[in-house]
Amino acid sequence: AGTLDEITKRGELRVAVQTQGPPFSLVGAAGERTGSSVELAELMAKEMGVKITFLDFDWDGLIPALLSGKADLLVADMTPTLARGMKVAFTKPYMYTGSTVFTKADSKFKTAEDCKAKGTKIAVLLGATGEKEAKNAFPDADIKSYKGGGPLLLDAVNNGQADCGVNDVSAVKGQSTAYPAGSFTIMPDLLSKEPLAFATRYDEPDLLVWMNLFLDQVSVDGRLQKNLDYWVNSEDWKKDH
Amino acid sequence: MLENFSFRTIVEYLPLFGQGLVTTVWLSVLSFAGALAVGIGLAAMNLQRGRLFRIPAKAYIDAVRATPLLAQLYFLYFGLPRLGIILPELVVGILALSLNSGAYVAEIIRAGILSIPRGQVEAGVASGMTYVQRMRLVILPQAFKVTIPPLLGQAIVLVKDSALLSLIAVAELTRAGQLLASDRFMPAEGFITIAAFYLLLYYGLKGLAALSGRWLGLAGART
Amino acid sequence: MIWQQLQSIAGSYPLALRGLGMTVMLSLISLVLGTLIGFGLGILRTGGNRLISGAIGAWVDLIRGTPFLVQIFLIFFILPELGIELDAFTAGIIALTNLAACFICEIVVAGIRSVPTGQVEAALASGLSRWQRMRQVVLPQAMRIVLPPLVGQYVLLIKDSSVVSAIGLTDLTRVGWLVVQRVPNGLLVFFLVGLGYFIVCYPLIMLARRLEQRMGAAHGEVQL
Amino acid sequence: MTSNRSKNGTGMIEFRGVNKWFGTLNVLRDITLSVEPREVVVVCGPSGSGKSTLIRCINGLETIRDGDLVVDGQRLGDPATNMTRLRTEIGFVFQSFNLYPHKTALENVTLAPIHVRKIPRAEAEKAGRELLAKVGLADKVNAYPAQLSGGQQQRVAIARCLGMRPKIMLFDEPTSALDPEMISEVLDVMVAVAEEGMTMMVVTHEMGFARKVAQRVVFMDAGAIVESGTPDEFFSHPKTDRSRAFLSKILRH
Amino acid sequence: MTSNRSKNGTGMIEFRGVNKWFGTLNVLRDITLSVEPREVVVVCGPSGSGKSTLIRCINGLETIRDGDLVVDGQRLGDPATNMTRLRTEIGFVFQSFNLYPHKTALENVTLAPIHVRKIPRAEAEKAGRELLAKVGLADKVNAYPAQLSGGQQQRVAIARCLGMRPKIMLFDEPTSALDPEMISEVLDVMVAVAEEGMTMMVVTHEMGFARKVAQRVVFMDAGAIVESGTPDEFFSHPKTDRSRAFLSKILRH
Ligand SMILES: Nc1ncnc2c1ncn2[C@@H]1O[C@H](COP(=O)(O)OP(=O)(O)OP(=O)(O)O)[C@@H](O)[C@H]1O
Ligand SMILES: Nc1ncnc2c1ncn2[C@@H]1O[C@H](COP(=O)(O)OP(=O)(O)OP(=O)(O)O)[C@@H](O)[C@H]1O
Ligand SMILES: [Mg+2]
Ligand SMILES: [Mg+2]
Repeated sequence: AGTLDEITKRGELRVAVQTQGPPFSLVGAAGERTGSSVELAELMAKEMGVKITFLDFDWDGLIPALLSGKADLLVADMTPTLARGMKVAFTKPYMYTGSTVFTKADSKFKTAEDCKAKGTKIAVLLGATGEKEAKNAFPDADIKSYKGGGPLLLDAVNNGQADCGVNDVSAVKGQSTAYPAGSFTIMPDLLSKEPLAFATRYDEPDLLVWMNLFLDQVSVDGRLQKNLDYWVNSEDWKKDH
Repeated sequence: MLENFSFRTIVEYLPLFGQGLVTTVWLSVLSFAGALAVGIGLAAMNLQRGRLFRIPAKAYIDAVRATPLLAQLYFLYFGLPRLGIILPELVVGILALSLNSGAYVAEIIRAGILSIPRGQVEAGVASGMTYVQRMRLVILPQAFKVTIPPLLGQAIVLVKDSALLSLIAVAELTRAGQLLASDRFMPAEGFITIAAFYLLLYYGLKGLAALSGRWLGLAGART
Repeated sequence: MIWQQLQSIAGSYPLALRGLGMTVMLSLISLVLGTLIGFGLGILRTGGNRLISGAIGAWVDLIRGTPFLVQIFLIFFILPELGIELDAFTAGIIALTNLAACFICEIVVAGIRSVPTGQVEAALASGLSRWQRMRQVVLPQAMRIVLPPLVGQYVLLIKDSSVVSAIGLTDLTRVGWLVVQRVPNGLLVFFLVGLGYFIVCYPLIMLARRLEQRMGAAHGEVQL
Repeated sequence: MTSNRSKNGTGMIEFRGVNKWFGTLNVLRDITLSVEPREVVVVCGPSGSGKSTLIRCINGLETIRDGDLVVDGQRLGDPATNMTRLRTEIGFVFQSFNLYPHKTALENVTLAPIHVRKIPRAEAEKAGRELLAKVGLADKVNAYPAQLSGGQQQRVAIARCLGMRPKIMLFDEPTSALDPEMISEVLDVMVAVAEEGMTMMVVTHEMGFARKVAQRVVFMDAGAIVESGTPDEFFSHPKTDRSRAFLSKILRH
Repeated sequence: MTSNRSKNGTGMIEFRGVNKWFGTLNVLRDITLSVEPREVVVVCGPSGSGKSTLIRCINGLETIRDGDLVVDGQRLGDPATNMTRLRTEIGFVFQSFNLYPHKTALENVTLAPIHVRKIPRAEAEKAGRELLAKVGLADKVNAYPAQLSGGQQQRVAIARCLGMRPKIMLFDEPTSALDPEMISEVLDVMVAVAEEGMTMMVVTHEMGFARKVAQRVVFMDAGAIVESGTPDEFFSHPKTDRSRAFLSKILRH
């Protein structure tokens, strides 16, 4: 029997998430778990006809949770790099985003070019693809890797601990809404274009096939676009959460 | 995770772990020196007769003991810039560890000084020594011996606590393990390796404690 | 802006209460279990058997010498490979209990060793059995030495419990992380988190101090 | 040199060629000594001569390396000997009293009878009160050790031993931690116990006590019994230089 | 009742109507006492009668509430009196020795001369060695206190006091923590010090010592001086019931 049979029998889909902040995965004021990825996962469970259980980990805990079988799949804004693909099975990308550079609005760093200066303090997220991109793009800069989610990058830049930050553009846009409008300058050009994908284990081929099928379906029938428009491409979600 | 445990990757990352270990060691050493300074100052305040010094020292010690290091670290890290003080992460980290451990060190030193029998103080008084002479010649050398083992215990705690600095972008030992987890998705390899390194440091410090105990035992015999 | 942020944080109070509840729950359960096991280990460690005593010593060293985070990971993620499947809460309790037991074991050992040998000899001379000596003579006296650091250890335990958020339990520290995503003011949020811990821990610190002061005073040492 | 009674083997306490080492230190050398039932033996000698070790061996607080030690007919170190049982037959009074500081005087006295002899609490307490009255402490029944003077503490310690109805009582310098005034109140109690016919071995330098109740004084030096005899013999005509030198020191002041 | 010398005010140590309380306990009651230069006074009395408190007041280890206490011409509690300086003139020997455990015998003796008297180290060490030789410990110069017997420790403590060349020496039960054999070696040193003409106050129950060197014995009870006189008067004809009862207890055994 495959993993899908197991999930059906169990009546429960176990999904590992990292609550790294809007727009992908967050906890609302009342403690409800929500976000773009979270809603997609809920949709998956609905299509499977089972209930969903979220397991909430730090970044450090996500992969062990999947590999040790605590979770069936992993839903986070994770870029499917080839190195990571050696360990877990990624679905096809369901959206593309990229790393962007942002600074405080009144900063002397106006363009990405300014940040190349030697000693510029650049905040990135530990282990995120932005960390790699920043190292490539700003070889002379002083790269600081933070742990604990995108909002802390914004806080670091806002407080002056870093001159600029590099992170996923959707995340930056979503998370900067917590500040008064116009607090940050988000540079228009992306450092890179990166896909986002879900992940599962290589010993669950049936689940992987099904998840790819699911992504095809929701992009064809527009449910994926609706989700992204609500969460990622606009600030509509702010009204409800 | 264990059946695919990859020693090869660990070896590949060993230089990184080495760097992390070195960073952990020297930042622990600096922080512990800071903690000693803070602790001695606080203990001195706490042993004064006047409330003027004693009450702030006690309040500080209690506040540090009752709150997690994480909160203290962030309090400094986010708080200092609001006062216009922007310091490198490493400095904030060492400061946080020093201020945190300093409170525990102060308690250890105070207990050490209070453990010296009253008769010793009286013998000093009776031979006409001043307060400073008594402290320097009679009390502190004896208190020193009593406090060495608990101080080394606190050093062990500090070394492990320094892992928290990875949160504010200090590249120490724990960070090296996390890199293995996030780049290669090999958390088991990463964590077990750092555990081994921390254990190494632990046994090092414990050996030092035993050694110092024997050394001090030789120098001044037991009472 | 601060005002707005405060309001937003205030809106999260149910979450904060849940986090506080989780912290207290985890600490309380592992504190009780850890104390019982720690006393057991401590008594065994001071008992005559070298093998048992050595094994306990090695285990205590292992736990004291490695980061708690790693211990939690091993219990939650590696034990399943040995066929022991645990949910996050149980794993957290086990890890915390084990940690507490090891530290308490050391405290108890120090307490037992502080009881003058004359006391044990007096009990021995009147024919009390090993367990009777422990229960009637040694432990009650060791308690005076043990209590203050024991309560101090509880404070450390409460603070260490935050590490279990790494395996998905929403405790007070975790709530801080969650809230900081919507209210990006680390200073304010972690100040409040610190305050939460302070409210739980401070009474215990006061208690430890009082016990310490009473230690000398109570039905004191035999005067020679 | 020791009494020839040690040969016939009917003694309550029988040392036969006992040796004991602490590491390389031979603390007891070839001890042969027999103590008859109802006999009171005083042991004296310079500090470090092995007096404490000698009497601590009798109730197994120290173990011996070779030779035989037979107490109340049971050989120590013999697997057949139940040490815990045997210890209930032997009372031991320490120099530093070693009262349980967390128990009242009465609780100190009744602890072992209740838990070891399994005597019902009410009965044990009644007996305990009587014993405390006997040592002159009827009014201190509920006092904690820290509330008692040294002499009072030592009397409680004696009552605690008597509470087990032992066949033998051992005393290790019972008065040397006491203020001069309190010494006599403890010695008085000890004299009373001796006069009731208890077998006693007493390490002490109180020569007045030795003169009054001891049948025999044993003088030790460097782990060996150097001299033994009646108090009169020993004090008036010490046979060896060492015992003479010792007596001159402790009797002079 | 106390000597009428206390009136003329030339004493080395002068108590005039001294009172002291611990909380509500009146530990010293109306003490009037004068000790002449080169006089040796023995203080005795039951435990808790205030003997230690009395002599601890003299070097300011305890402070008095009312009355005058004049030592070497300086009034204690007077702002003009430099207590630290005065203390260097007064040697104090404790019952429990209180040697510095982390210093050798020689270092114990030279510590205060070097740091308080500012005597050059070489000179202080020479003097220290001579003193240790004088108390019979020439071979223990480099031993730590833990390596010495009680009697040896107390002799080092006496040498430590002598090293400061004090005008007065105070002793608080210097032999009561010692084994009987070691008492005489310490008393011998004390006798030698007394015979060199030191002003001494000695709390002790060693009546042999009192007989030999004391000019006066002071008997205290419940914080007051009840009786004082020459040793002969005091031992042969104690005037009060209390002193008679006390003497009977400590001299009997
Ligand atoms: N546990 C021990 N380990 C090593 N040596 C010991 C031990 N106990 C006693 N000794 C040594 O054995 C010798 C005899 O000691 P013991 O206590 O029997 O002498 P003692 O005659 O009772 O002396 P005191 O009058 O001082 O009590 C001493 O030299 C002592 O240092
Ligand atoms: N620091 C103190 N606080 C309160 N009471 C004290 C203190 N020191 C001594 N006392 C009390 O004062 C009284 C006199 O004590 P002191 O030590 O002077 O007596 P002593 O004659 O030296 O007795 P001993 O022969 O036992 O040494 C005692 O009742 C004692 O309990
Ligand atoms: Mg002895
Ligand atoms: Mg006294």
